Amino acid sequence: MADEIKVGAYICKGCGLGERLDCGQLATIAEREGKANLVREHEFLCNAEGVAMIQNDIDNEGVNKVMIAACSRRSKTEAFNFENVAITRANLREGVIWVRPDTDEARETTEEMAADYVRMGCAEIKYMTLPHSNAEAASNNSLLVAGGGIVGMTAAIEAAAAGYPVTIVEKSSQLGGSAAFEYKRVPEHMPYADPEDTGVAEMIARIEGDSKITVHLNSTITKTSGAPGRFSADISTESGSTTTENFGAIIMASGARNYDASQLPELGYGKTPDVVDQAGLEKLAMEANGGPIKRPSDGKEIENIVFVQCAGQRSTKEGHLPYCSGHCCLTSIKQAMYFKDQNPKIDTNIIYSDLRTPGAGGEDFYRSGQKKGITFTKGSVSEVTVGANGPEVKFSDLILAQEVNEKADLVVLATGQVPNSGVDIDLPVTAADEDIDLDNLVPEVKVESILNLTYRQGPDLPHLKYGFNDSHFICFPYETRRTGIYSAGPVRRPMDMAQAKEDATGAALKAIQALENARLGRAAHPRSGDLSFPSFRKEGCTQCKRCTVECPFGAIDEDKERYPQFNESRCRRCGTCMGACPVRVISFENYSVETVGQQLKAVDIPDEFDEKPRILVLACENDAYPALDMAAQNGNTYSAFTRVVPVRCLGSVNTIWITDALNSGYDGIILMGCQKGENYQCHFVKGSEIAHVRMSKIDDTLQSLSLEAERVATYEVAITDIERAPQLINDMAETVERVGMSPFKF
Amino acid sequence: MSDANNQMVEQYRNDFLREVEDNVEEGEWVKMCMQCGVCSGSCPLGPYWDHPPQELFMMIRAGKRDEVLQSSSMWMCTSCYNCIVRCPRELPITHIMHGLAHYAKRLGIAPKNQPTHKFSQLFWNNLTRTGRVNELRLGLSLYFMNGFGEGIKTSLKMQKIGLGMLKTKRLTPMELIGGHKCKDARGLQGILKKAEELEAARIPAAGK
Amino acid sequence: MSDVIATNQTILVVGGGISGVTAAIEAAECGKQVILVEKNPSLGGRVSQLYKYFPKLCFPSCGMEINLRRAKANRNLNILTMTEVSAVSGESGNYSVTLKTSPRYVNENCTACGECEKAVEAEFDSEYDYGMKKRKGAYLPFNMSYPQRYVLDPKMIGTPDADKAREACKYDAIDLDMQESETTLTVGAIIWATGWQPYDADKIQPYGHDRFDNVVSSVEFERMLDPFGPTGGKIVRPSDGKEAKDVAFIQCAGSRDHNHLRHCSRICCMATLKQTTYLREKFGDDFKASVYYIDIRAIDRIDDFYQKVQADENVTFVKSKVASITEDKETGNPILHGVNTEGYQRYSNPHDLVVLAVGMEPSVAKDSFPIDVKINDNGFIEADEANGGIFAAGCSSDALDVNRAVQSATASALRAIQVVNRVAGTEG
Amino acid sequence: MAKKSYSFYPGCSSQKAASASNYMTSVDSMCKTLDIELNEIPDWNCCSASIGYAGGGELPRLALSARNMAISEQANPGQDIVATCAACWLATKETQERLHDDSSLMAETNEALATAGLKVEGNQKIRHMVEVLIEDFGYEEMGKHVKKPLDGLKIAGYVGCQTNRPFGIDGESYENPRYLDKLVETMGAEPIENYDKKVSCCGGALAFSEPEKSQALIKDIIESAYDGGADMIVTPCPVCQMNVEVYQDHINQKYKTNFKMPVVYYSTLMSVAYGGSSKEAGLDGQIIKARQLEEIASK
Repeated sequence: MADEIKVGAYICKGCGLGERLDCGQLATIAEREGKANLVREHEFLCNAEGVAMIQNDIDNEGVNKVMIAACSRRSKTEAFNFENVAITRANLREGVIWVRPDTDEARETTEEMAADYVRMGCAEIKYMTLPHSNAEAASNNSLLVAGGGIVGMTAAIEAAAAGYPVTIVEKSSQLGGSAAFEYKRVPEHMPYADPEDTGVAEMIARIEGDSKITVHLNSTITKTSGAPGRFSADISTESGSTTTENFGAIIMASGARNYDASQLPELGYGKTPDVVDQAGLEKLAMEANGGPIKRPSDGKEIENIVFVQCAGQRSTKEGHLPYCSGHCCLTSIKQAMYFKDQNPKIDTNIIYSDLRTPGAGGEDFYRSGQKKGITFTKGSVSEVTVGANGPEVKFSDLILAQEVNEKADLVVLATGQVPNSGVDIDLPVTAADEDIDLDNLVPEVKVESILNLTYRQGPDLPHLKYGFNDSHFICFPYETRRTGIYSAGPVRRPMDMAQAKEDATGAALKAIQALENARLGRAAHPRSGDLSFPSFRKEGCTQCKRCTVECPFGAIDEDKERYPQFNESRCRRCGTCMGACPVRVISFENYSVETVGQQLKAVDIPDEFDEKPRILVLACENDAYPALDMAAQNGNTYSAFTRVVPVRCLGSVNTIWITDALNSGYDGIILMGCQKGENYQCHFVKGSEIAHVRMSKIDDTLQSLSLEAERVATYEVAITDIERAPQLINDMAETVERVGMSPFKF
Repeated sequence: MSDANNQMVEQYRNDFLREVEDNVEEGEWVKMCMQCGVCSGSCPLGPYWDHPPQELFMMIRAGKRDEVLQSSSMWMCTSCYNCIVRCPRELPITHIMHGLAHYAKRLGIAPKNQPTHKFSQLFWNNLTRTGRVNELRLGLSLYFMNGFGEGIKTSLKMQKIGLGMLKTKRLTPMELIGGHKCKDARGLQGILKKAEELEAARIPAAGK
Repeated sequence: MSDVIATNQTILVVGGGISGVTAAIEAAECGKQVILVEKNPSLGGRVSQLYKYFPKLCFPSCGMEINLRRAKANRNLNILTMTEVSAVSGESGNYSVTLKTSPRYVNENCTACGECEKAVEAEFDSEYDYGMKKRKGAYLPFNMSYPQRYVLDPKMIGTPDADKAREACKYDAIDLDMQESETTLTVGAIIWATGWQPYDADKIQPYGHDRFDNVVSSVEFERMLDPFGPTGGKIVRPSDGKEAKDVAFIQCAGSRDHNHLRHCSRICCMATLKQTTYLREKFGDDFKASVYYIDIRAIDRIDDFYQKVQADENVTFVKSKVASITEDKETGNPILHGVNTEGYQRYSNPHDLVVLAVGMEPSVAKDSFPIDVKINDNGFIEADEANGGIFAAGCSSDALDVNRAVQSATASALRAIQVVNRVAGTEG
Repeated sequence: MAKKSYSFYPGCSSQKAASASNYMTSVDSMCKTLDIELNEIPDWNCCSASIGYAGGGELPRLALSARNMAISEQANPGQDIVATCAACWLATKETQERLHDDSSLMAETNEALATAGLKVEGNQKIRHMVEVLIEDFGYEEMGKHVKKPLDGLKIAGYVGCQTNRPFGIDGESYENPRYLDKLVETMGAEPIENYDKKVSCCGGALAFSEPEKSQALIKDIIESAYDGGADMIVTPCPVCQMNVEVYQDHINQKYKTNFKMPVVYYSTLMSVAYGGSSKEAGLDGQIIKARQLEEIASK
């Protein structure tokens, strides 16, 4: 199919294009300059008849590349969705007539604008080829689950129920994780009034009875390589025996451990056995098993007990946890009920600063706790001391504004969760084996990797904050930076048991989706369904490693000869590698240095004295480009000298485009990417950031050409910058007017 | 708990809370308060409360028995019911205030010279005498509740109002002799006596 | 709609908000046949009416753009707008569903060129702006509307305006004879994602949302920040259009309250903390925010957002459920009355504007579900065996923030896939 | 409309030559027009008006209302109990609620009543006269009988507390009930819109024990009526009426105001609008004369 190229160019006259533009002229340009093999105009291209016309040319005229000059690529996408042909769109509506005033004096420049977009479309399509399906595409459909706690078990059960084989690797000698050491759980069903059975035994039974689920106890994952659809993992037992198995996708459910309460001497932990953390209380409750709970020091039946919420949490103090662990309020209420249900005469006082029992169940459970006579005191605890008859809690009651020293038989510290998130790969590699401080986290003795990935960029999932390997997407919580590997449960974010199960089920879905995508060589979010993947010209490669280092998804390894090794199904098709490559050997079939480069060249650059500058805008297709579309939709206008090229991500912008553009006489260049930094909005995580770094070095190029620095500008543009984006363009137009035309026009 | 008065209370133990639950009208609701304070902000005489309702509830849980029962606060309740209709936890606050006041009175530790305390008692005595309120007697007894001298002053102050009421036939001297009453006042008193006995049996501290 | 093919291996998703859209796309990207129905003219749901998300302060339309791209690219996904489920019968793996589609009066020919909008005069309250703004009788619900197709207000049909609209359209896209249509489909599993609605602030009588101009709800406040919204992106007082630089936020407005919603709506605390940052964004250091709260529920990792706002000395926190609001007749200032329960101080504080952090109420009333599922006292769907092949996603399952709603939706997609895979017998 | 009969609980203040006797007068004439028959509960007793609690515990106080209910059940079976006094209505309604919620209280109460040979079931509906007017007649019906519309009168509808909270009138809000305004309109007068002290407390019984504190509240109630341009205040509650009317001199002395705001009952307005004489309307019972009403009445 690729052998004989036949480009069909279609020019729409609808939506006022016919009135505003000389479409006949555009057709001629497509034919003469664009070298389109077949050119047609149509009154209303997106209607059934217009679409049928194009389909007919594909079926009967052998058209295999389609250039549609009509509205934005974001409009009428379904209508112009032809299979088995390469398609591009020249944006004459949102890109031209809607951003230009309908006046006689504007007519000429508007016409030129349209003409250029037709030229650009024809140029791009010539260099686009339809992606072939991928040779490496593999389709192992079993899942690897790291961790056999509630989260891991849930993920396994749910995935198996959908028909996918699952292997659980659990470090300890039993399934159930921390939940196995809890007496009861917070209720998950109405009326949300009483603690209920943890359900752990039930889950274990179900797993043992499920032929689709394999369990490795006392085992860890000592090596993980490959990519979605073809992961290979070494599973090693304590005894040292190792088996190697293949998987399609991975769920990281390594959970969390209890914060080390001995960090809190001021709260009496370690000074007396009668100060315990929540895990310690669960142990006592299990021992009592429904009978009276005895206090550790002397076995006395406990008559009154104080719970200290947020112990070592929500605090910026050295060694404390800066975050809230999300479950502790509910857990303390549950634990107070252990006492109240056994003997209502026992006094239970929960000292809190903000009681956090969200949702429908949460508030009902809080009310139930009050009904059972649990006392809730808004206060802040300063110290727990050891008195003659037991611990004493010093706190200030914030309601009664008084200092109190309450005697108790037992004190429970609601300490938080610390994620088992493995190695923080963003820290200097050398640090990995030493004591490290993950943003105020408790220093680790030794951080053990969970997955032991052989990835060039490190053995585990990147951390986001406080050691949790979460993604930073609100709309896409499962977007980890390692395609096909999904974290779930408290390793991803602090959470209670009910939420962890929901999270595990969601992660299982994503894992299944990842291996289904891999089977077809399809990209995952956000370029879902994209079949293209990067390839490189080995002979040209200088092994500079920029691509392997900069890939936001760790998709590229290095082979034995130190050449980049692309793992297609880890790749998200952002093109950051392509932008990184100094020798421009990396390309996608449908997106390459050429497909964009040729567009830049195709633009007609008028003679310096025509006073018709050219401003190139490279706009992120996810945010900046839609913002410009919507600006048009709302009647904002911008300079007729603008030529906008959508890019997959600013990270894919290769500086050669900039230098070429400057050399060929463009007067101004604007790069529009997404917000970078801590609250990044770049859908490829690092793309925008990397682009900004690259562009910070463009000044040298400008100087070497003795061009003014302000001719090139890089901005963070949000999809809502509907007024700002056109303004930035007009600002550049003014700048160009100020500094004058580029001398590089030929 | 017969010596409920001189009982030592350990802070933040629930002894007093339980005492309130057992002995105070609607007392079992006290534990349901979540300290939002909407009651305290809704009271028309709010500024005059030493301890507004929500604070009283916290004090009860903290075991501050004497401070609560000897407080004049709950005697400030005008029975406007603002707190009840706004309470997010559906506590019958008005009734709890009445209940606490009554319980304090019962234990004999309510503030002696608290005017509403006195008036409330006068009102009760007045109505139980004949079964119906005798407004003139009630008025006069009220004026004189702080002694004779005070009474004359107040009477003079109220004279104009009294005359107005007389003129408009909304008050009659006849009330002093006889006046309105239930025919079966005895029967009513019997009922009340029985009711008090039954309540006393339930609430040990009664009869004070 | 006749062209919709569905079998007992098809998954029906009810509701085109972020939960429904997520569930539908995630399932479709696993290769399943999915039908997504939305009762409004556009996908997007509640989040499309928000200015920013907490805690990142990023824009909902950003995620929507990606989701729309995924939807457009996916041939397994069939989207029906202005469509509601009127009846469901059958059992897990074999449901018969009746869908009712209201007339849009605009067909696929529409290019969203906007000529019809220019032609008509009739204006109606904009649902998108909670009635704070008018829109034309022929309209695109909002900038990111999908399908990107106009819609005619039924109230306009039969008026001369309707004919003007038709005449203005060059593409025969306007069909005034469109009728309500009904169709019955077979599906294997159903994901129920009908989401939430803001609790009616008028019902919280002591706060006088129905009596005082300068008392607005949190969702109305969000609309103010939209450059295309009712105030053009300015934070102003409805009464006199003056900038509102001293703003009070009242938490639990309708939540955690036996007189209104008994449950905690979870999002309101974070939403308020977020909205205090809007004030700084607009007024720099020249603003005052007062948050009246019972408990600040900035749950889990994002508690640090709360810590950040606490550190802002222009923001004060008062532990108090405001008792009542009165209006200063001269200034139009709302005056908040109540007691700070931390140490008992009374206040009567005037502010420029009051924002009621209204709670989340399930969109579908407890008694009007067309499906037979277990619903808890708060009106949310309980996960229960008895629900068969019907699974709740997002805020129809509980009061959730966007992040959790998406998790819930993704999970529900797997549960639905379990059913259809069982039916297919393919087992993966 | 056919005659309607109710079991009537007048309450202490409505008795002859008592503080709200004028209320009773106007109610009688209003009922005549609407063909309402009020069958007084024989030998009824005081309800203790949510103030007797110092002396009376929960059970004795419940017993008071229970006795009235018991007698009503005997004497006027099948009829709703109607009270004109807010406190009477509230106390009785609360008793009914409490007894139904708590079977042991019900048992104890009956044990006490038994000493006088009485038994309570508490199944008669307990209603305020205003409820009867709105629900059994409705504004339209009430309007039909208007002979002398109260043209040109501006009236502040002061609802107060106990007819409004905690039970209130069906379909009305606690913060801004509209029924008095609608009634005023129905009688041809003009209600004061957003009268913001509409549901504020007058101090109730504490007007006696805490005069200064209460009069401060009362002052605001009257002031805000003046601000709204009211000629007079109308109320459904005897305690409100008395407190707001009789202390105006004291308030004038203390606050240097010169209030002279008539305070009447809804029934006063209706009686006059229905063509009743000043006497029938109980206008002679006004300490602060409602001249405008007298004029209309004498027309």
